[in-house]
Formats: sequence, structure tokens, C-alpha cells
Amino acid sequence: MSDTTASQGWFTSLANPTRFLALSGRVLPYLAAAAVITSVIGLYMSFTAPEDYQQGITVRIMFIHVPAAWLAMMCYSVMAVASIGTLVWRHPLADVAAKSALPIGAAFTFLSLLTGSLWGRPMWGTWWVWDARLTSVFVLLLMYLGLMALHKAMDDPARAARPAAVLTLVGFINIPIIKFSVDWWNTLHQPASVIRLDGPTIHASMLYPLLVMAIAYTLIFFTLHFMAMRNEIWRRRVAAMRRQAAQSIGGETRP
Amino acid sequence: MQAVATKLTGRRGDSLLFEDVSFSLQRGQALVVTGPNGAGKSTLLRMLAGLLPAESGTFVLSGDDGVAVPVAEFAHYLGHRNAMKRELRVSENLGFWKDFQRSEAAEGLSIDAAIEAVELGGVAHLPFGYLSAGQQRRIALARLLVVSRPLWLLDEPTAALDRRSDQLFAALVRDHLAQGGMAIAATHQPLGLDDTRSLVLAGRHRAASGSVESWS
Amino acid sequence: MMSHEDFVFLSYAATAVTLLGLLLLTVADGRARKRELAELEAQGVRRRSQAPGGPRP
Amino acid sequence: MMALLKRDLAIATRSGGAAMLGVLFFLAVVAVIPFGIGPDLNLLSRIGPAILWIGALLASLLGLDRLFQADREDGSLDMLVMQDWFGLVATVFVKSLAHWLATGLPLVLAAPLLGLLMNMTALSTGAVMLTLLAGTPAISFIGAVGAAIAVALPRGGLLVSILVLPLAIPILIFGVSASYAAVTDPDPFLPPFMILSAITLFFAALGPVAAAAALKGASD
Repeated sequence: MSDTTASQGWFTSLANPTRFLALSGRVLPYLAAAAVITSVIGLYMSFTAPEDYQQGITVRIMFIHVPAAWLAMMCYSVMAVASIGTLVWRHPLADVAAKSALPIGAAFTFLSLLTGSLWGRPMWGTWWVWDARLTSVFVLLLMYLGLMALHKAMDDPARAARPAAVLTLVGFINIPIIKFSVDWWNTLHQPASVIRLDGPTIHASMLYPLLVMAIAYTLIFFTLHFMAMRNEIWRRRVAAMRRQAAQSIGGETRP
Repeated sequence: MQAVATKLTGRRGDSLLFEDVSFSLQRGQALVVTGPNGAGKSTLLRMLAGLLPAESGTFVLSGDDGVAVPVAEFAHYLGHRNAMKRELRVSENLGFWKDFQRSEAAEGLSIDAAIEAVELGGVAHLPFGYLSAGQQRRIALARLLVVSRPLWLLDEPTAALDRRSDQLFAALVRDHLAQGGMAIAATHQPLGLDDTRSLVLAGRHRAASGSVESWS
Repeated sequence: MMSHEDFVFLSYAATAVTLLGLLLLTVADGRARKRELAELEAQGVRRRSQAPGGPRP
Repeated sequence: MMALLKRDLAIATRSGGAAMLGVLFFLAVVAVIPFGIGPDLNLLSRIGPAILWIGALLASLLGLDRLFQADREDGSLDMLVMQDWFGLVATVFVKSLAHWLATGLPLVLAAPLLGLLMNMTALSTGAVMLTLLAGTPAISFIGAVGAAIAVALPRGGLLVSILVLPLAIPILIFGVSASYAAVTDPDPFLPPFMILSAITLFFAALGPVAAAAALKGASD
């Protein structure tokens, strides 16, 4: 995914949190506006797209289901890149990026499972099956939640950074498993139809709304991610200031 | 109000730590327990607090009318550890103990006043875990102030405190005594309290008999 | 029995609720952090990098 | 005592708290079952209630060892034990209740989601939720006894589970049988459910008293 290489760019250029705050503050309004506009266009396109001859109206669920699943994986990839940043360059902002992406990734994973379930019920006749694709995405959700628990378990964010980064990278093996599960195993879930070596097998009338929705989701992700990162930086700043306040009170250093 | 200990004997495992420890304290008096490591100072204090059963002997706290009162409700115990939660704010910690140990008899200081009394004004909103070891100990002392109880049982109260805080602590105990309280403290360091009684635990561990030099 | 339209509607509604909820939580979190910062600054606490003459002795 | 409940809940939900861990563990335990026995939906829906109950039992035991150990480590336990008998029993009761609110109740709320994954019917899921609601407090109350006994031990966590699991078996038996009785027709739901509720009430009375006795003895 191209976004992950781009993300590596920010971490090196926006070396210090203050500069990140200033820059993200300027970018955020445009990003949010772009997210809203693309979402509106995407929603319009997905409701005007023709119905599928097999699946009828339920095919419209695809336009919010598939991008959610993509974003769930992309978010994890962003976290994996950030984790490399934490481990290799020990960049404080990398940890902030990885940590604040967690709830967003969990939300997208949850959405892909939920909308998939709502799509599966009328199509397959069941809310849930334990097939490879569904199960591996469920495992992804568990990993998001586990990482959130790990961050929550440490009261000092600096101490959680490295263990969380290691765990994130170990868990990254799940991402290719999710992607190729439909090809490697015979499953109920349909095989990939957009991102394929021999080009998409999906009709253009459905492909375009899907792509627009994917762009909208990506913009929503980065908007939320920037906001969450800013919050996290402020949170750490507050913690640092409190520690400092504690040091200066009580006159232990006074004669 | 007075506190009377009669022929207390403390035992750890097979060895007797101390034998026949007797003393009595009146309002406004303090007892300092000294002795080498392992002499049983902590054991004695925990025994007085009712946290350990006495091998033999009694410790009775009685009110001004001479009727015995439960030690658990009329004594503060400050052990080696501070009894505070790292993840909660200082004000939440003190507020909890104020609520939890509340007695009808007497009101203690307000939380803010207690924090001021240990000269840490401004830390109320900070999580307890952010404080240095010395500051944490001072907040632990503030707990004794938010609920008013006549007898203070203090085990190494000045551990982790610098000299200035030592003096602060001594002043707190003096105030407490002046208001008619009592204090029993185990410590290696001089507390800077004038007119205190002292009890020396010799720390000779013997299976058969121990030796105690009584307070002067 | 739910019609197919219901499933479509539920999916879109759930997506909207989840994403808007996340947005609201994030905004609320940001407000709370900014308030804390303002409180600390009102008390005269400064970041080390802002403190005049570096860290105090 | 309200102050104690408030404090324990605040600690459980703040950073470093265990409130979310129980649910996650529950989720993970139940999710690995299909890997072990295969994705046969009919089989899963048949054994679903039992799996959910076992998962909830294990998740409830999680974190029980910290019930008194955390207070012992920071010295608070001394102040909790330094009370009259009634005060100490009430303290244990409140701490167990806080533990249930922080770990047991979320399990009850997560049960429908797992019921869906187990392909259980709505009725069956509802029955499991109801029995969990009635039964999991008993685990916290009886678990307090194990936690009090193991409070001073270095590897208390495993020991608590070993001590408490046998005592929790009746809870499991009646919880599961009530859940099945709700879906299989001839069996009545109420008798096992009433027995389950009775066990909870009994443990709510017995657990705090026994735990208080253990704490009095263990303070050294």
C-alpha cells in the first residue's frame, strides 16, 4: 500500500512533536473537508450503482464493507511501519502514531466484521462462519484489542512503546494471511476481485464507487489519526508537566 | 485517654523477639521504640495495632472515662508502605481514606489542609505515582491528619525523608501531642521530639527468654 | 423477517454510528487534554523547553 | 464503603486496570474453541452455552489474585484489616462486588456477541446471559476466599485458580444446565436457575466471612 511508504516520510521529516502539531493543525481542516466531500460523492455513487443480478440490493453493503477491511489492514501496516520507527530510530512520534492508530484500526476491523455479518446473513444464511478470511480478520481484531490492553496496562507510555512495537511487528504476519486466505484455502468468502495480478474482475459500474469509497475511508482514517496523534502528544505533554510540577513542589531541594 | 501495655511478648517463628514489654502512655506523651534491625520493632507495632496476635500480654486503649475502646478505631497505623494507589490522584487517595476511616468522634483536617500541613500544596491533582519517594511519604503522613485518631502507631515514619522533612514530621507529631494525642514510633533516627519516653528492644533472640530494658 | 433493504440500511447506519462515535470521542479527548494543559499553564507550570534558563536547579 | 467501591472501580478502569482484560480473555478463549474442534456450526451451536460458561468462569478467575494482593503491596491492606469484624466482612463483600462489576458484568454484556460467533439461537444466547448474570457474582465471592488465602504468596495467581475452581464447579453445573434447559423442551428452566441464584446468595454470605477470617490470619 502506497500510504505506508508515505507515512514513513512524515516520521522522518516531522522530527519534533511541536512541528507536527503546527503542521497537522494546518493540514487537518483540508483533510477533514476532503474526507467529507469524498464520502458524500462515494455514498451518492454507491446508491446509484446498478444492483447485482445475483445479490440484488445487498451488494451495496460491499461499498462500505470492502473499504473497511482494506483500511483495517492498512491501519495495521501503518502501525507496523511506525513500530519499525520506534525500534530502529527510537522516534517518540512513531510510538505516538502507532498507539493512536489502534482504536481507529479496531473500529474499522469491527466494521468490516459487522457489515460482513450483515451481508452474510441474507446471502449465506448465517451471521458467522469460521472460515479462513473471517477468522483471520477476527484474529486481527483480537490483536488490536490486545495491543490496546498492553498500552493501557502501563502507566508510563514510554515503557509500553517497545514491547508494543515488537508485538505489532510479530502480529504483522497475520496481514498476508488475511489477504491470501481466500486463495490459499477454499472458503465461503468470495475471492479477491479488485486487487489481483490480472486486473479487477469486477464491473466498472461497481468498481468506481468502491474506489471512491476506499479513498473516502482513507481520508477519514488520516483525519482521525492526525486528531488522535495530536491528542496523544498533548496527553504526554500533560503527563510530563505534571511530573515536573511534582518535582518543583514541596521544596525538597530548598535549604 | 491512656494506652497501657502489659507484659507483651513477641515471637517470630521459634525465637522470642521480646518479652515482658510494659509501658503506659497518657495524653500528650510519645514513646520512641529503638533497637537494632530485627529486634522486633515492627512486630511490636503491628501487635499494638492488632494486626498480629500477641504471644502473651495485653495492650489496652481506654478512654478518659476508663472504658476500653477498640484500638482499630482509635489508632492510626503507618507501616513501611504508604497505603496509597499510584494510579489515583493524591486528592482521591486522601479522600478515600478520609471517607473510609471516618469516625463520628472527631473530624480530621480537610484534604487540602492536610496537604498544606505536609507542605506539598499544589500536588492534590497529581497522580500519586508521579511524586518522589519523599513526597509520597509525606502524603502518607497527611493521611494521619485527614482522620483524627488519638493514637499514632508509626513504623519508620521518616524513611525516605530528608532532614527538612524530618523536622516537618517532628512538628506534626508535636502538634498531635499538644492536642492531647499519643504517638508510638519505631525509628532509628532521632525524631527531634523533646520529652519523649523511649523503649529499647535489645534484639537478643532467644528461644527461652528475651531481655528488655524498660523505658526510662 | 428482515428484508434485504433492512440489512443494507443497518450496515450503513452501523458504519455511520461507529465512525461518528469515534470522531466524537476523539474530539472530546482533545478538548479534555487542552483543558488540562490550560489548567497546568494557569498554575504556572511550564514545559522544560519553555522554562527560562533551562531546568531549575 | 461506597468510597471503597468507587476507589476499586476507578483503579480497574484507569490505566493499568484490569476491567478490559477479562472480556478480552473471554473473547480469546471462546474464539480458539472452533480452531480446536473445527468449524462445524451445528456442533458449535450445540456446545455454545457450555463453552461460553467455561470461558466466563476462566475469565472471572483472571485477576482474582490481585483482589487483595495489590492492596497488600502498597500497604492499604493493613488499614482494611484494622477494622472490627463486621467492617472487614463488609470490606471483602464490597471488594468482591467491585471485582464483579469490573470483570464479571462485562462478560455478561459480551456474551451475545460470542453467542453469534457460536451460531447460537437468540433464545439460547439470552438464557446464557441470564444465567451468567445470576451465576458470575458467585465466582467473585467464592474467589475472594482463594484470593485472601493466597494473598501473601509469590505465585498466588495459579494457586487461586486451583483453590477456587473446585468450589466453582456447582456454579458451572447449574449455570450450564439452566442454559440448556431453556432451549431443550421438556426440561424446566426455573429449578436449576433458582438453585444457581441460591448458590450465588449463599456464596455472597459465606465468601466474605471466610475471606475475612483468612485475611485476619494472614497479616504478618
